[in-house]
Amino acid sequence: MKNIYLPHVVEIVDVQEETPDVKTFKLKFRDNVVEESFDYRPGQFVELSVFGEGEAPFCFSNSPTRRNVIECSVKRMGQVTEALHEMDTGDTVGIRGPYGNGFPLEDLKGKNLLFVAGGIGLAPLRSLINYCLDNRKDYKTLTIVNGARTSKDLMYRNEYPVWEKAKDTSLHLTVDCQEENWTCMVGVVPKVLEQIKPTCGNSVAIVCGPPIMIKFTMPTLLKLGFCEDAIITTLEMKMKCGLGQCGRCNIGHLYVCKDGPVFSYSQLKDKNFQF
Amino acid sequence: MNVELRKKAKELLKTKQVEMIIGYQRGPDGISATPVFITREEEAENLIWDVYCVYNLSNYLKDFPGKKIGIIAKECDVRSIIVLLQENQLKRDDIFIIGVECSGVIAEHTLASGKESPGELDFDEKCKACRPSTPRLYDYLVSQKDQKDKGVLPEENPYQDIRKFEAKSIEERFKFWQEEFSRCIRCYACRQICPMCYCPRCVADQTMPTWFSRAPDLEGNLAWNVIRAFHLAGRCIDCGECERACPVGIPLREVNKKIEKDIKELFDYEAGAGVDQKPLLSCFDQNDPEDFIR
Amino acid sequence: MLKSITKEDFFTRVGELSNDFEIIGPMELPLKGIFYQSILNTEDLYLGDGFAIEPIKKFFLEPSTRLLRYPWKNEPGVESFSPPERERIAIGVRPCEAKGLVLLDSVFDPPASSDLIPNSAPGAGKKSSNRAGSTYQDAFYTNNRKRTIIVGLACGRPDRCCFCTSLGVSPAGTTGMDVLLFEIEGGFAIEIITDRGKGIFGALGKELSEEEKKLLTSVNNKREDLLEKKIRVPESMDTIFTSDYWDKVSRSCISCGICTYLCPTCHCFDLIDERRIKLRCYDGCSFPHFTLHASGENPRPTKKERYRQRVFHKFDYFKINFGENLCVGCGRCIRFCPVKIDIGDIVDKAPLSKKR
Amino acid sequence: MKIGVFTCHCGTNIAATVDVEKVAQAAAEFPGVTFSTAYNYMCSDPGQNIVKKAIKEHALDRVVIASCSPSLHEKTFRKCVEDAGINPYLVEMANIREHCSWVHPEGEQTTAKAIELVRIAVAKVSRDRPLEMTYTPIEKKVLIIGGGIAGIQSAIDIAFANYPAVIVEREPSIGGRMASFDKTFPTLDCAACILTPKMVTVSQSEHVTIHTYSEIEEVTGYVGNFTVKIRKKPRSVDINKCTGCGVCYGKCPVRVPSEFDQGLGKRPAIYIPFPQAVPNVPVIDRESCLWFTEQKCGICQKVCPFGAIDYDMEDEIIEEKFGAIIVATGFQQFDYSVYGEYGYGKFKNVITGLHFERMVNSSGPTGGKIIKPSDGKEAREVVFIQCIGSRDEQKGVPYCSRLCCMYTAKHALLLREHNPDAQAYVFYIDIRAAGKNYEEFVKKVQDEYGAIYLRGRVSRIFEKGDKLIVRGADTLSGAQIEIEADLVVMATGLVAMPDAVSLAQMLHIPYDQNNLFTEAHPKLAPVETITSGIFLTGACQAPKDIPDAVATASAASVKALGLMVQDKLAREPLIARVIPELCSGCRACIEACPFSAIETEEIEDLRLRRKRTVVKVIEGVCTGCGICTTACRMSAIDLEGFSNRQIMEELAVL
Amino acid sequence: MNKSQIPDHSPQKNSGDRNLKAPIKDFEPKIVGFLCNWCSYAGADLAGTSRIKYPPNIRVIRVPCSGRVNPLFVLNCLMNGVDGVLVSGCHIGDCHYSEGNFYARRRFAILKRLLEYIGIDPRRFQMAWVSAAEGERWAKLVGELVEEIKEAGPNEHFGGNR
Repeated sequence: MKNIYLPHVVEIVDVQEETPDVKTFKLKFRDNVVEESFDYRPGQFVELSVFGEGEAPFCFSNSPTRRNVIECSVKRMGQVTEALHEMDTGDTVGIRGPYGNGFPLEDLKGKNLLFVAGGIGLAPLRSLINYCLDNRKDYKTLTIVNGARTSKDLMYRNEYPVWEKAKDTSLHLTVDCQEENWTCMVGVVPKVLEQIKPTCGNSVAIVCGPPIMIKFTMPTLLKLGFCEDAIITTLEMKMKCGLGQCGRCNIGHLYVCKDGPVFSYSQLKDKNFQF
Repeated sequence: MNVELRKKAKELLKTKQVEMIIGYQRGPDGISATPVFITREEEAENLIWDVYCVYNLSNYLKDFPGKKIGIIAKECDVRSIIVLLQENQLKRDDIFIIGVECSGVIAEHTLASGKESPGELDFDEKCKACRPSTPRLYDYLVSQKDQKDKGVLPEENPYQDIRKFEAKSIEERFKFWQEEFSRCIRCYACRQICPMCYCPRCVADQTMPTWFSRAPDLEGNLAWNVIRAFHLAGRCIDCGECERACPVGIPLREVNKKIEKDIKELFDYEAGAGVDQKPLLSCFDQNDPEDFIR
Repeated sequence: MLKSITKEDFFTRVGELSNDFEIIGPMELPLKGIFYQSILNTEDLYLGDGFAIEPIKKFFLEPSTRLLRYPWKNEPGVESFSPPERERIAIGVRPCEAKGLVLLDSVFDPPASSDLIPNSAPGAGKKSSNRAGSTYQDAFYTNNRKRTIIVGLACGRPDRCCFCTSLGVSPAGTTGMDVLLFEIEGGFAIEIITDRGKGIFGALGKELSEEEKKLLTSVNNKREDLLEKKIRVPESMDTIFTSDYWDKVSRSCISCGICTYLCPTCHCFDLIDERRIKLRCYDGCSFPHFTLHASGENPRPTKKERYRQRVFHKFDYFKINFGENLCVGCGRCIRFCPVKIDIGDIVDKAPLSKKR
Repeated sequence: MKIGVFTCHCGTNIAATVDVEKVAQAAAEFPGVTFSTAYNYMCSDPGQNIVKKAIKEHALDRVVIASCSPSLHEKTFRKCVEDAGINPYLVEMANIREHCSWVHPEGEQTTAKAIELVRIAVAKVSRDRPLEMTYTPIEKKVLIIGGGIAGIQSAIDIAFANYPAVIVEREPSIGGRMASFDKTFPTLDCAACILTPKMVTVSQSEHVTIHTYSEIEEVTGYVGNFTVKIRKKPRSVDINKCTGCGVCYGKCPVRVPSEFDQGLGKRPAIYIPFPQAVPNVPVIDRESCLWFTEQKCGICQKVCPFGAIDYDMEDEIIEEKFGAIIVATGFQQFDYSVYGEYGYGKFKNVITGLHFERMVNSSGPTGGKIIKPSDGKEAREVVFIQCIGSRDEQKGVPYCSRLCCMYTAKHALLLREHNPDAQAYVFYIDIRAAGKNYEEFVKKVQDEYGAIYLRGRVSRIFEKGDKLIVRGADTLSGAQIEIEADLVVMATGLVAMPDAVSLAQMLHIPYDQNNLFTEAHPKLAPVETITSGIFLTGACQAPKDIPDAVATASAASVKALGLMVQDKLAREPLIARVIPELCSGCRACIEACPFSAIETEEIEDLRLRRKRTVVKVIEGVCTGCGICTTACRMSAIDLEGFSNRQIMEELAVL
Repeated sequence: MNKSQIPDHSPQKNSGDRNLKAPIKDFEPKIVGFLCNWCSYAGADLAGTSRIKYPPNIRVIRVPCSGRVNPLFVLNCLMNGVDGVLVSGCHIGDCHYSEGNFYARRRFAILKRLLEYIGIDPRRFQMAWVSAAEGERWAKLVGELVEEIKEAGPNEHFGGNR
């Protein structure tokens, strides 16, 4: 029987510094056969391991539709992420996965999509946004609201011109406080949403960001007329195994690593955000 | 004396001198005593103090930072409170110590043998190294007039067993501890129940660096048990809770006592002597022994 | 199939089997208690009334399992440890523990899913499927299960912490057993349950006489009555999730790992990279760091949330996912809790309000 | 991670016993190593260029140099990699010369050890963190504790460089011991003549503030940022109003023994210690003043034309900030009453050297006459006994006080000068006259001034009539000697001030078993203390004569000025660092830190969702010893450059 | 067997052969020395500059002060099969940081007795004061240590697994 903990060996082929504490790693499989067979959906994640240091879960930040490599964005936080930040092109790491449910791509078809991202929360959404752009005919308007603490903390800045130019797509950038030379919006994400007033008809809002942002964005979206099933989010939780076994990431009876990380608001509301 | 205890507890709660009283109540088995946390006056009726009150409740003080807590404490528990005060883990003003005179508590594991009355039960080992006494620090003392003479007799030589063990050959000693530690399952009950183990993150749980193996193998277990005892040097007041909590019966007190004996011999240091005492390993004497140094 | 066998014959047979099998069984260490160990001399095998401190779980979901190694060389790489192959017989396993293994099977050895890469993830937004547990088979656990024959021992003297009957386990239950032994005068009555069991003990002993059978049945019928402790296990605990009750019952908890480590069904673990080896070690929901994020955030910051998680996992979540309680009533967590927290009592007395 | 390993042949120093190429090859296989090479002399310019080039070409981010002891070239290579754009703290050295090639014979074992040492260094470097120098601001003012010659000289030097200095002197006047001396050896300049101009200079300097009759109350802070509380004792005379006219002390009815004259003369209750005192403002001795003892008199207040007398003056505490502190607290005489056999206190005619200094001084209590205090008659036969208290482990101090030989010789000379009929006898153990013109001086005293030097100890002194019988041995002749002397002068040793220990504790500077302050290094840092920013001068560190005191004063001033001229103080970043999440606030580290470099702070604990006290390192003070790291049970305090992770990684590859 | 040749055991290797060590005859102990930077490390340097020969069994870990040596370092060494551990600092009174060796002395007095108590050969953990001037003493010390630990034999209880 296969050892489910055995990761695939991947090589770091590029490292992009997104923000002062976030780096995006582009990873390429050593084994061509694996490369061929490896498939994932936006919203899923991998357990990325630095050999000898440990593993940590990271979502795919690039779309499976444009995949030469696997991209993961990593914020410097603890032991594994610190070790990852020390790494450079040519170094090898391990990945196992993909894990989790991913975004309900089929359910989103034919809908107006509102993407609400805060900080590194843009990572899984970037995967989905680019997936939607590559399957443009399946989706209606795309509205992207991306907030960060400061302009320095905005992720994937080279994508913005592309998104802005894409058909029926709008991008709204916001930072928490006014800065010099900042021409886009100012204010926290819920405030900005109230200003933009995105359409709620035939729409799905996909929210990803820090817990505090999610907490305050949900009521705003409900107020804007989004129904509970039409708000989906991906959750962060301490995960070790990614297999629904190690027992720490559950919210009620659901395991974030296996039954999530993508949940609808109605699911979470039922669970009272029970940890 | 339970009457006096309850009366005082009610008074403290009523006058809002404390927000909570940590004490003992009769356990579900009707014999042993378990911790109880009392916030309302009427609950004070559950408070007891007798030979079954084995636990060192000072371990719970860290759970209520900033709150005014009343705590029922016997001499050994008071010494751990003193160490906690020394180490700035408590504010003296935040705690109200209801001292109880103690002449020994029973060995809890003997309850399992079906014996129940105090006469049949052995006194806990820790009490044999302690003189029946009044706590050295308290805000209110509940005296135990009626039970005074039933107390345990202190051993003449509290470190007799340690010395006996020291006299064994190195191989024998290793074999003994290898066997004992091999049973350790690393449940960390010894740590969690210890009032002195308040580190925000124990070295056993740290990963940057990993100090020793977290696997329950010989190396990991030996390192854990040695460092646990070492980190208690000059701090362990021999309340014996670690040994009592250990589910697999490792004689942890024998390690603690060894250090206790050594620091007494080497540095004339006794843990929990007073609030102003300096921590053993953060001070030194010019004339500390160094015969072991080449 | 029920047979009787003398103690002598039984131990002789075990001695023979030890040539081909590793024998695991309870062993009594004076003053320390009873421990499941690898048995080298059959005389060491303890088949009395006492219970082992640690459950048999430790031979299946080991306290630490070496999963991977990263060879120390310039080119980093990773290799898998292959699970050991030697076949084993675990003797003296109690019905509650065997049931515990069956419960663990649903986590670590679930019915094989078609593949490891879910092509059709359950759609968010839809009603999620009822079975939310793991669908991944763990090679190490599965292998340990496969290579081990379970020879159970019916309980004759449950203590005041035992409450298995409240959870549908019988002191003479056969769930998860290949063979079950009943102590009878002069030896054992031996019930062969599976073919594997038959393979090792099938040729042994003589048929039980009708009289003996009757006697055994009457003894077995009384076994359940020996249990003093009976608790009411609610269908769902959903309604008291936010109750103050959890704060109250968890106050004296010291956040140690005794209850989880000694539990035959608790299976939370940690993955640790240590000295270039990836280990899987026990972990427990009672530890404060269990859910601590690298960012410092902790969804279960106090004993209240942690103890509630333990109770809910056992008596609510697992039931939703797998239809059973994740508790077999073995009483270990009660017996060994240093502050005498009684999970049975807590579940029994839970102030369930009417369904919402 | 891309580690480069550079192995040095060091000519044949390493290559003779270690197969350097093999080491380089082995290193190439270590995890993280992407480049490994060997070169003849790595520390040479071409060698360093190899390192720099490899860093650029192979995009190395960490470097291991396998060569000699880090004490030799760690700095060299830090600079080298910094030039190539790598943080200088991402380099480690494997000492394969001193610890390997030089101490082991040629052979496989030695090469194997060299490989291991490189492996350890590679492991360590993999856990190095980039570090930056830290900078702390500097308060541009120097505190000088003690206004004796050393303190005065320091103040003058600092003022000369246009930096402010503050002298705190306990006595009512600056001047210290030297003010009470008559002449100085070996040149016989008049002490007052050379000291007074300095006192005037310092008092008139716009850069120097003098707090006399003041003491240090509390010192906190650290180099560049000391905060000092100074207690100004009540002088009872308003220093701003007083003109020093002297009317008050002329009229004061009280007479008490004068401290300045060693009790040989008397002074009033309101007095200036000596005529040249700076400031020339009297002070009221409240112990003897009738106003204070009996609430009567008040004459001085009545006669003062300027209304300067203020009986209600109280202690005043002032707080000032300083960038550096110079300790110049001087010495006291050894209290030789322990030598009962010499009869000090019992026999009026047994006096100390300082008594003699006052006596021989023409403006002193005897007007320059050397007399017997018992009857005021001139002394003719004078016995000098050296090594009183010095070199006596039983009753005194073990060290040599260094100047007693010289001042005794001076006294012998002055004796003859003041009274050509007088005869000096000197009992000595050894003559220690190591100093410019010192030996010559002693010789001159013996040859030209007829002082009789007797090598031996005095066993007993007793009175016989109005004479003192001094009984001793001349070990050179082996004869028992008895001298009928008029006067016996004890050459008392120099010992630490009685409150030296409490001052040291206040300043967090170490002191030795004799309570003398300990310098940072006896040879290479003789005026520094281990507490940076605090310097020593004069006899508080060890007995010193005037030239040495002045020399160390200037040295200490230069050290202090070295701090003053910097805008910010650059500090090595190899210091302790607290990980607040791990800290319990138990303060074991604070207790253990020899430098008081740790303090508490309150943080918001995200995990516990409440405020909590933890410790923090005062970067300017920490010296990087790492003692705190082991005092900490929870490893919440770590040491940059020798961090727990670095050391554990080193151990992991052993 | 050279233990430095890294944790490269095959995945199949189980704990059964963990005590497989070289016969004592050819036993070359591995000793770890924690040396304070200012005295002992400099003393060892002096032994080098003076070309005083001593056995190559010691691996030096440089630390700023003996007071920096965490007992966990010592335990880590012993648990990983290192045969001997030496902590060496300045003589009392010579500490560069004035007090570090006092703390070390106290700490390791306790640790040493504790390790002995649990059955670890006292020869395996030793402490010494070596000054910067004592190159010869350093060389002699290492020589003696190596001999003593050879007598004590390999530290076979631990580290076979790693």
